[in-house]
Amino acid sequence: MKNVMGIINVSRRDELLKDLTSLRCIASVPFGGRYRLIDFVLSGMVNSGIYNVGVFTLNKYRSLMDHLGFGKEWDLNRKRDGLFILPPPIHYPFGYYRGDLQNFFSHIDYFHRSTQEYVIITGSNIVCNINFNEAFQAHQESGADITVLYKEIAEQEEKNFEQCRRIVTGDDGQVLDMEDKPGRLKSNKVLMEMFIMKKSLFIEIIENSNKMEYSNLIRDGLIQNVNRLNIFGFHYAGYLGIINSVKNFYKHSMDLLKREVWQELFYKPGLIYTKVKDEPPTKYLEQARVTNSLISNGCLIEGRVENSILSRGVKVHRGACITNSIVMQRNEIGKNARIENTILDKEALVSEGKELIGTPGQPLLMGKKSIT
Amino acid sequence: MKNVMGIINVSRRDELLKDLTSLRCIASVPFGGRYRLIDFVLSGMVNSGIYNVGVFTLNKYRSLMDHLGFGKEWDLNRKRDGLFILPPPIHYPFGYYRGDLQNFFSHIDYFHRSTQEYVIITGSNIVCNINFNEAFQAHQESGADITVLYKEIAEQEEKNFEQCRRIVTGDDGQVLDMEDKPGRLKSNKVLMEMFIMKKSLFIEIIENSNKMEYSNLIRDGLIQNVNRLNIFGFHYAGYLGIINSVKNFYKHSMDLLKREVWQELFYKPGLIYTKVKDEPPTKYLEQARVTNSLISNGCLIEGRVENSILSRGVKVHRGACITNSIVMQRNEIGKNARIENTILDKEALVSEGKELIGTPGQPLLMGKKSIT
Amino acid sequence: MIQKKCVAMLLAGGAGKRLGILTRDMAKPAVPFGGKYRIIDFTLSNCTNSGIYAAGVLTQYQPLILNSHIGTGIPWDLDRKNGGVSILPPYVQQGEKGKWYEGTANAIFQNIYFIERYNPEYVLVISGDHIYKMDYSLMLEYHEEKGADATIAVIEVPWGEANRFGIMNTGEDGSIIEFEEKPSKPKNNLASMGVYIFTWPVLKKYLYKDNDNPKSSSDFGKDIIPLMLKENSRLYAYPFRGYWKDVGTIESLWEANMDLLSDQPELDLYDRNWRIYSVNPNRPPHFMGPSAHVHHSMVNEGCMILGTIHHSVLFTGVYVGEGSEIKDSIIMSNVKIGSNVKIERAIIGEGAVIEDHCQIASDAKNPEIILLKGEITIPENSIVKSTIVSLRDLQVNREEQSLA
Amino acid sequence: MIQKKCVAMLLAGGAGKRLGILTRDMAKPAVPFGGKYRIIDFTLSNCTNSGIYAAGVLTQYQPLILNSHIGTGIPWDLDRKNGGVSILPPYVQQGEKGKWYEGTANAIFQNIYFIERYNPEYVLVISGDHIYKMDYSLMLEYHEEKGADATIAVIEVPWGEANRFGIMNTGEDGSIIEFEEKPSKPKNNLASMGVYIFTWPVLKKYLYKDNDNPKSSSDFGKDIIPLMLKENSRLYAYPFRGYWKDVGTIESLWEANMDLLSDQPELDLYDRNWRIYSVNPNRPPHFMGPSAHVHHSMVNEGCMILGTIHHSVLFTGVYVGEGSEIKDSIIMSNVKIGSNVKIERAIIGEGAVIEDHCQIASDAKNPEIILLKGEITIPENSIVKSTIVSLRDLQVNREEQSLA
Repeated sequence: MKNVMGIINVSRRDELLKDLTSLRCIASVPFGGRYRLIDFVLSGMVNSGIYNVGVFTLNKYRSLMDHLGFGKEWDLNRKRDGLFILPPPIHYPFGYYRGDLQNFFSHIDYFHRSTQEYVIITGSNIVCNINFNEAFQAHQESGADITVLYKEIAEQEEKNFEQCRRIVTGDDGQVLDMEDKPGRLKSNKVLMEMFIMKKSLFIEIIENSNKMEYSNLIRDGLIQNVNRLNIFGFHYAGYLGIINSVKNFYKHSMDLLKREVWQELFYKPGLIYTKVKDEPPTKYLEQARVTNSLISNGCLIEGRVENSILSRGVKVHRGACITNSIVMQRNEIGKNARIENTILDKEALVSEGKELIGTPGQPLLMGKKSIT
Repeated sequence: MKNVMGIINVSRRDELLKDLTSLRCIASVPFGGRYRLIDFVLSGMVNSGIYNVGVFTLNKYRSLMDHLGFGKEWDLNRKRDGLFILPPPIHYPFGYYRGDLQNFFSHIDYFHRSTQEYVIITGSNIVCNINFNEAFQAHQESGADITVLYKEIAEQEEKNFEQCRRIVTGDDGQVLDMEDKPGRLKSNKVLMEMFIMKKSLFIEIIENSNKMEYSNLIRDGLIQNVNRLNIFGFHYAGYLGIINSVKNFYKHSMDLLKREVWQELFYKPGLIYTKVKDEPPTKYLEQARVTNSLISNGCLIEGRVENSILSRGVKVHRGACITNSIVMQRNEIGKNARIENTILDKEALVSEGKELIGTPGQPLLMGKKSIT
Repeated sequence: MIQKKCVAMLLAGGAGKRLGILTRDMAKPAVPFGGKYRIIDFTLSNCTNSGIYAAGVLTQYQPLILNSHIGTGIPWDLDRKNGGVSILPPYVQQGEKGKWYEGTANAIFQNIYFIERYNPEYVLVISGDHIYKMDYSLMLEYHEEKGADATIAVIEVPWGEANRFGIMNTGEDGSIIEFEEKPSKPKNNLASMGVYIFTWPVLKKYLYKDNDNPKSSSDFGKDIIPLMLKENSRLYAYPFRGYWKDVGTIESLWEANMDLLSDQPELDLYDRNWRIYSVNPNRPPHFMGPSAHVHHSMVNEGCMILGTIHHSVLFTGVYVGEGSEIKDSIIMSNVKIGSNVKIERAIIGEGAVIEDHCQIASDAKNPEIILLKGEITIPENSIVKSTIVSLRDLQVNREEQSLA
Repeated sequence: MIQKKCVAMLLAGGAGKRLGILTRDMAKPAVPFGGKYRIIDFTLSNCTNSGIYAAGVLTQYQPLILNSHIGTGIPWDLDRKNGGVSILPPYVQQGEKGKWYEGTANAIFQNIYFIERYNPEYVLVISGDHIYKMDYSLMLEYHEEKGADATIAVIEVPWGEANRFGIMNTGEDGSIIEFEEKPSKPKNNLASMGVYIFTWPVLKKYLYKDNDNPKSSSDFGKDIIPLMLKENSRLYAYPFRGYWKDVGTIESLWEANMDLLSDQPELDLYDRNWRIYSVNPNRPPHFMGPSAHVHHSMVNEGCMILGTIHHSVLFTGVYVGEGSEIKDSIIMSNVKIGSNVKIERAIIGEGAVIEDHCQIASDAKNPEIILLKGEITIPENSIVKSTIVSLRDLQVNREEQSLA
């Protein structure tokens, strides 16, 4: 895959995750205990042998920059190619932002300068462990102009993909229809927002759109071209989450507590990399009682944890009880506190005896650094 | 100086440098062949033993980020403390930006979190080679609330400091008056925009200003407090340039061609660090004729260069003649071209036989990637 | 090279023979410890936490793992433009044959040129194979206050054990009057921790003296310190309070791991102001299965636990199957333990595979710690009662059982 | 450890005796070259430019400068999560005495375990002390196409000089029929460049064979290749065109530097597609004074030139005073040259100081390259006509003059 460059397009629709994205962009939302959402597609690219990755950001990207650094953890701290974080070059005139194609256009130099012949463009909120080699090979063999990745979902999964675009493909794999807003197409094929094409075609789409004042890659670059270009679908069979609501954030998080999901998503076909921290192993004290949970390093656990995910450095004091919850970094849960169906953002403090109770359908979301 | 944190405040007044700052902030304007303006104060801090430096930026800071990286060249790639680049956290509501104190306020956490007791705040466009130890010692001995650094300039230097604020000090060193806009005070004491104070006082100024809707550190934080606080001046005796016009950019650049300025500014008391590039040594071919010039690495010189500064990777073809000019990175000067009193921004191409002629008082400024 | 006030020299060449197979492929300072660390992480972290940013690590025995662990010192923030950490293997000089390091003092002697590059006032000499947290900058202050030629850190040991240590007999002002190596009748219970600060010109003089003495074993404890005492150098003892352990034997290594598991351990790994740094593996949070039961234990990333863990230390990526019980044990990285396995008082080497229904526990009458070689597979239903160094041992073990 | 197709092993233990004082404190691959580089930069850059990201550097002789130069390989982009560059000094194994590397093949033999970690198909064996730019990936393709056991890169040398090299006699398909070390009557002019690609299992077999032979000198050229030929292994010659130089003597080192100075040198350092990487010093642009006159020369950062430089290479931070003339010389880092000094056909070592009015040039009748030790001060008005290794030599030199 030396001949492919990766583009991660950090979506602006971050209002979807409410408080989780009030101070950060969607790409840097914590997920799975120690990761950020972007880690999954980024590690997939690196594991596929892609060594030139551009991350296009728009706003609230400080925590993302801090997380990615110079790409050392992904082995992308390279002299040639490597990792590029590409924020809008100049602030847009008074909030006038037309869409992702405009942002690509403002960095068109980056595409010209890169030596790779192909691009893979993906979103930043896609939870999966993917090796792109198979899709890339399919792209080359089909002779398609564009290959889009999709997943056929089972009926019981529909709820997790409510906000996702659907596509219709023909028997030969050709994409016949693609919806702009979810709801029009009755299809179980979910568009993953991962596209493979020649860099020259991608540049053409960007430059044309700029001339026409079009602005959105999927709507104006792809959907409008469904009949003009040869667009093929490639079916991705692995575990998939597209995080675009607090509800499906919670659901996909809870999926990690299925042993087979944990084993697939974090290990196969490659490892998921993330920024490391100097945390010691987690320590279980006398009274600890932890079952069916995912526990990151640096925790000190004296209480009960059940069906929950703990990020790094969480303290659970004696008698505290955490069930069906997601507890992010450096939270401290006081004695005898009770946390149920709750998402606790970073560095919150829950005092002794306090109760935070949500419902499985409507988990309680507590903001960063909240004190209760 | 372990007990001091450094703050570099990247000014927004970048219109002053015209085309040189059309795509970059003032801190990352190339200077002295291979440096950027910020290198001088940043290296000064590091050479003084300051290991926690925050760079507050506002816009057009991509090239600055790229230049600073994680601070490796300044030995600031540290696990604790180190280099922090602090852009505005959220885009200001439709361009409403009130001043630097607002930006400091939005990162007030950074100040609280830092363990140092003192701060040194400086601008980013100050060319000097300074060790802050002496000023810091003076600050502690005087018992001042704030120490401001200034320089007494000779009459013939006046032209280079036209845009700079002046101060008046008493015999004991106390600052009696400080002007907001240049012109009011008849004094040869130029304010360097370098301040030392306790971090607690700095936080107080920031927080008060926020309450009062004040916005500018010098105007609202210092000048308004000249009578309330104990402000002392510390005289800096070394070479100084405050770059705030194309004219004085040119003049201070030309100063580097004085041997004693070169020796002081780049070597004493410490080295100036910058991002390194993998350029070979410069090669002088048969026809080269280079006098009184500053030549960076990676140049290939076949022509004549006189009283000029060449950045890295410049090619000077046979018969070309460069006089009294500043030629930035990766320019190519075609055969028999003539460049006089000109500032050529990066990656420009001057074709064979072309002439670019400015005057010493009004140097010609050619933009980045221009082709002539 | 900019002058450094104090340079640290870490002795990391030890073969650690008494650690048996644990040190077959790596030097003692590289032996894994505490679920995530290697032993040398403690001294390296002490250096950086004490503000000592110039260090030489003297290697000789099986250095590959140590070298790749240390690299340029990034995990310990010791990648510095000036100073940082340098690995110092033995080498060949012009016109000479190569010389291996013949003793601790000889190792320093051969690297005088390295120390001189920093032109330091003081040199800190420490062993890379002790477990403790210590602020060397306080000891350095003490050394300067006393105007000492050498300062030796000492720790109070139980009187009954004093005969196992190098004991310092001190005057009221802390000056060392006498040094006795493993005295049969100790006059004092202040044991040397093997942490020395020397005033560099003085040490240099004694290194040359020692080198000129063909009978010397060139050891700090046996030769340099006694000689300095004899010649009335100013030697002081610096009293240290806190946790300190030489993990030179299987038993002490096991004990030191177990020490971490009490609710309030003397050695606190969770203090954010004195972090122990190490290379961080990139593995997912560990997974506690529905039937997991873990207490009094430390568990690192990437583990999947379906069984019961009591009072044990689990390194990265360990799998423990259902119905298995692990007690008082140390399980190193990437060990796979099947279902219904019992392990007690054992150290299981990296990458070992223990199939279902195995029992690894020594007889009550013979309570040695069982050591299991890494990268070995113990087949189903095996009963292991003593240390397994190779698959042949397993055979022997099994035959003994069938005979019994 | 992820599998690597090809691992590079750089032999960097050479003492480089014929380079005299230049290699007193550093191994030959660490000798400065070309105004900015060290010799090993060329092979390390070749590796990274050829896409070979796993390399071992075998060191033994005076490795400190080499080690701190290479670090974790950041300048060559060889700091990799998997692979990257590892420095491999000799070491002690459990229960054994330490063994120094006894020959090039023995050095590889002692590091078989290192190579096996990558489980490679091929191993590239190269010397860290040759100057050339070569795409090893093309040679690897050739090796695979031929299905060779070993491929040796060869370069055409003038027939008259063929007797100074190891000469390959090849068949029409490039297969090697015969190898002659310095043949008195060469049948061919294809000289071995000391660049080998081996199919790893085959090499491993021969390394063991060689190790079992107590009479072997364990050298690739003298032992391994002849043995493979004898046993009918598939050996091929890979023809290389371009610049290649073994800088084993003062003369060849000087020549290789001078080769860079022609207007169109065979070895192009300015090609952005095949960069030679090195550690970058952080020094200001060099300063050409009003009276400077420089041509046919290379000058690095931090220099201040007030005199005349003709056909010379100046490293970092050199000062040349007014009225001085430097010709056909190599001036290493931080040399200070006063006013009205004349230097011709000389190599001036790092940090030397040459005071005003000195003359450093050999007699016309005796045109050897003068070598001047680093960190030495040549007093005013000295006349130096031959190599100066110590201040005593200078004395002798002066006495000779006064006698003359």
